[in-house]
Amino acid sequence: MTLKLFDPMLMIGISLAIVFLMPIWKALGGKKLAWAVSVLLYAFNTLFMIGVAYRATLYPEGLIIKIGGFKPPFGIVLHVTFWGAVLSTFVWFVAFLSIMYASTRYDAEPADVYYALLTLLALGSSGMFLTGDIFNLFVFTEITALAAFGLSAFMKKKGTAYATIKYIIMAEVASAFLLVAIALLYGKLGTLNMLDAQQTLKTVGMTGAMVLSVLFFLVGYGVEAEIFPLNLWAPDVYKYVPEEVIALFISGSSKAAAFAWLRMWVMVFGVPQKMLQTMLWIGIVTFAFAEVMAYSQKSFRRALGYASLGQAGLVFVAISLGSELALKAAFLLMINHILSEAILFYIAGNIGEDGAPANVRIPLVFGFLGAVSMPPFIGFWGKIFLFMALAKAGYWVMFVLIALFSIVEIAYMYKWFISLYKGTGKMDLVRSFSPIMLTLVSFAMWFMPFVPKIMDLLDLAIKPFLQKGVM
Amino acid sequence: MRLKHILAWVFVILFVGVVAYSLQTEVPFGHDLTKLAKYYVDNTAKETGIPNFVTAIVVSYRGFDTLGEVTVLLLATLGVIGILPWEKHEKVKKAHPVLLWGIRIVFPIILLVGVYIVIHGHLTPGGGFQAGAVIASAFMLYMVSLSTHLDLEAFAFTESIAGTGFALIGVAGIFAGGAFLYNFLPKGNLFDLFSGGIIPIVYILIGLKVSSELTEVVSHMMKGGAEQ
Amino acid sequence: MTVVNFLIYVLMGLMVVMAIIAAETKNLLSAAIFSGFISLVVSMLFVYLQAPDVAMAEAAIGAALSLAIILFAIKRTGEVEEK
Amino acid sequence: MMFYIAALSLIGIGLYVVLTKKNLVKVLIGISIADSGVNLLLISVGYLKGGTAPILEKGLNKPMVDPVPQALVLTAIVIGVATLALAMAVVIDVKRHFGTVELDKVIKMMRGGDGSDA
Repeated sequence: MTLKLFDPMLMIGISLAIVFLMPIWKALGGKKLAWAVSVLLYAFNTLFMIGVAYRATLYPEGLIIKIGGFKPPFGIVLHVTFWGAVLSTFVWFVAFLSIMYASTRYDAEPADVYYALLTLLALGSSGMFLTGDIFNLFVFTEITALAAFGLSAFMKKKGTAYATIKYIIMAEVASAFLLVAIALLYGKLGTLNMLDAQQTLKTVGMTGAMVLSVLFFLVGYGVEAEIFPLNLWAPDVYKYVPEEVIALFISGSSKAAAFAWLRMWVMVFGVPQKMLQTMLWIGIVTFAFAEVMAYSQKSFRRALGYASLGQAGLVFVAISLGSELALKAAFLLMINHILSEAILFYIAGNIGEDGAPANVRIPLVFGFLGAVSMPPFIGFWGKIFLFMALAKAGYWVMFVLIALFSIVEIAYMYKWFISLYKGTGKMDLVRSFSPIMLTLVSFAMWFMPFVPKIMDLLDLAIKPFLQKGVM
Repeated sequence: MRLKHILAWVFVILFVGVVAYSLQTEVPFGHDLTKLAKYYVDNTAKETGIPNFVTAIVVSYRGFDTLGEVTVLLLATLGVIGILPWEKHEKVKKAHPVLLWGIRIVFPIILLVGVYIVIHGHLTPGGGFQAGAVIASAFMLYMVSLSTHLDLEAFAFTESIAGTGFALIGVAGIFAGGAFLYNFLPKGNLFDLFSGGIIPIVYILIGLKVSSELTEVVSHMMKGGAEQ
Repeated sequence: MTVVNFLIYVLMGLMVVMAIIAAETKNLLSAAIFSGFISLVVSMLFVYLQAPDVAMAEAAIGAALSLAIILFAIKRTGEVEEK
Repeated sequence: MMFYIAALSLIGIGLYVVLTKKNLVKVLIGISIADSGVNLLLISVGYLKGGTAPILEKGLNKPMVDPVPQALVLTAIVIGVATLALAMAVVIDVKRHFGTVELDKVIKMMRGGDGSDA
């Protein structure tokens, strides 16, 4: 009975009300109150989403929340699976860390607007993880995208303006493609509900219009999921935009777009075999391109940006493969990517005259280990699962290519690690809270596959897929 | 014409041809209603109690989308305020008397039209968005012709109250009927002005929110961030 | 083909021609005005396609407000495209 | 059919502008044209031959066109103007920093070591 209280709509409604009231918070207590309200909200939402994730495990096909009380497919529904809820928890957690970190940032003015944008970015990506309606997914994509544009241009510097306008143009074209894809899908299937579309598509089959629709969905989500060649905006954004925002981009908009692609590709379209090869190659090219580019970078943040694209490519390969092992790999790689890159970006923002800060060396080591998917990081299991999945499906060429470029990744990461480890700088005590917290979480995560009871978590994430093809 | 242009045209023509062909063969223009549309056409009047089905879908069946949409507008406002902050207030120029009198006559009429559109949003074409845009354009006309500034804080508060009202009506639905945005008010008679439960209320809130947000956006586009 | 149908086809042709002119002209001001006209024609087509709600929204938002926003931006960034 | 072609042509021309033009304002005008095209496409998909507007009238009982795409397009139009405004604000910011809105010049300035971590 009490579990019923963990209604994700409650979280979304309350968060929206609090964001809408931002001018009032500011009038009442200045930007301090705006900050405090946001911190409380993020902490509350993180805990709340853990509850939602637990509740979602009780439903084999995922928890379906009707909005407005209309039965699907006629009303909008939220379709909460364990996977989506876990990623959404991470978004709010990283948002919490980011806003703690941002409390020492005095150049972000007007501050209440900054906090509102951070909240809406987290909320938008959270909605993308939870919704079960294709057009609603589009609306949340736009919320996420606009919040990302606003945050990305917020510092009003030369670099941010330049990086943001490229991002905006690409994302806008992508959103036009998304709408065309929705028009094709709606015209053909006559529904916007994901579960219903999945069922209808089984009777219709992958006709020409549906193939076009898949391609346009790929373009639409590819920009934010950072798929080559739609990811060319990303390195500049990752270089110029403040690190706490980047941490939120990685855990929020980029993962949400990848998850949206997962929902469309695996759940709605059911991994169409005739397009599988193409998708895999797109992922491999993304990975290879990113690693080669990262190798030749002179700025650490740009290198990290490209490394992050590489990770996105791996996740894309895993999702597109769409088998049980591959999806497990995708789940682990996503979490690994969120944790490790966020740690590294938090630290990269504090590299000053004396080099990297010396008081956060342990998080630094952890971040680098995570970035190359080495133990003790769950990405290690993710990569193992991915290799197993590729071998099982018989894609040996891709197996070798991924292994090869992983070595490239280890090579340049090692180079950066050596030069950063020598640093003698110092990180603000308040700021170092964020990477340390993430390190603790990632250390705890490492034990996940060792403890049988917790290992089930991975199965829980995959179970709805095995039973009903639902993500 | 350079090669790039020719390639771009070829790409565009291919795009148009392929998509138009597959659409026409699989979803011919003027085709029968889809499953969703049939349901809405048959049941909307019964389930929501209002005759304008588009409004019913926008506010009731897909009300959550609309909440997201006003959030998108809020984001545009926040982004524009963040990127083009409004720092100094310029001196107000004295407007030409013709403009002064013209705007005094036109401004209330446009406002009235906007109010009419939003109040009848559930009966006739139009509603919160259209009215919001009309009202915002009235304010824009006011600012452009008198080259003056409006008190943006008042707009920010209106928008904030209206948005919060929308979200809280949604949350109230969870407790009243077990679903977000559940229509918990009596639906009244079809075609009456006071009918449709929460739908007219929500649409008026949307109208307030959209109009104040668009006004804020436009005024920041006009003057914001000018002095740096 | 009835008169209305004929007029609709003429409107659509006009719309595409205006789009091409907007794409190729060097003067941003006229490109913006043409894009406003396109929105207006599209809203007329919406009326033909039995979508009065959308027609109102497109005319008020797409034609008027978008155009205003583009014009304010052009006023602040310069009128002529260089290449 | 003609409606599909017209709508897709608008999208195509918008894409052409994005692909070939360097002026940022022009590119955004192109995107706004493409947005109009997308809206027209969605409405055309929901059209029913001989249907009336989806608004019930007393004593009138004729088939109606599909109301769903109309609701979607209402949302899409508002989202379009929101993104356009935000994008234009960023373009104004670009103008303030670089003194130009030609993308190739801006890129050249950034590459020229001018915009290190400024």
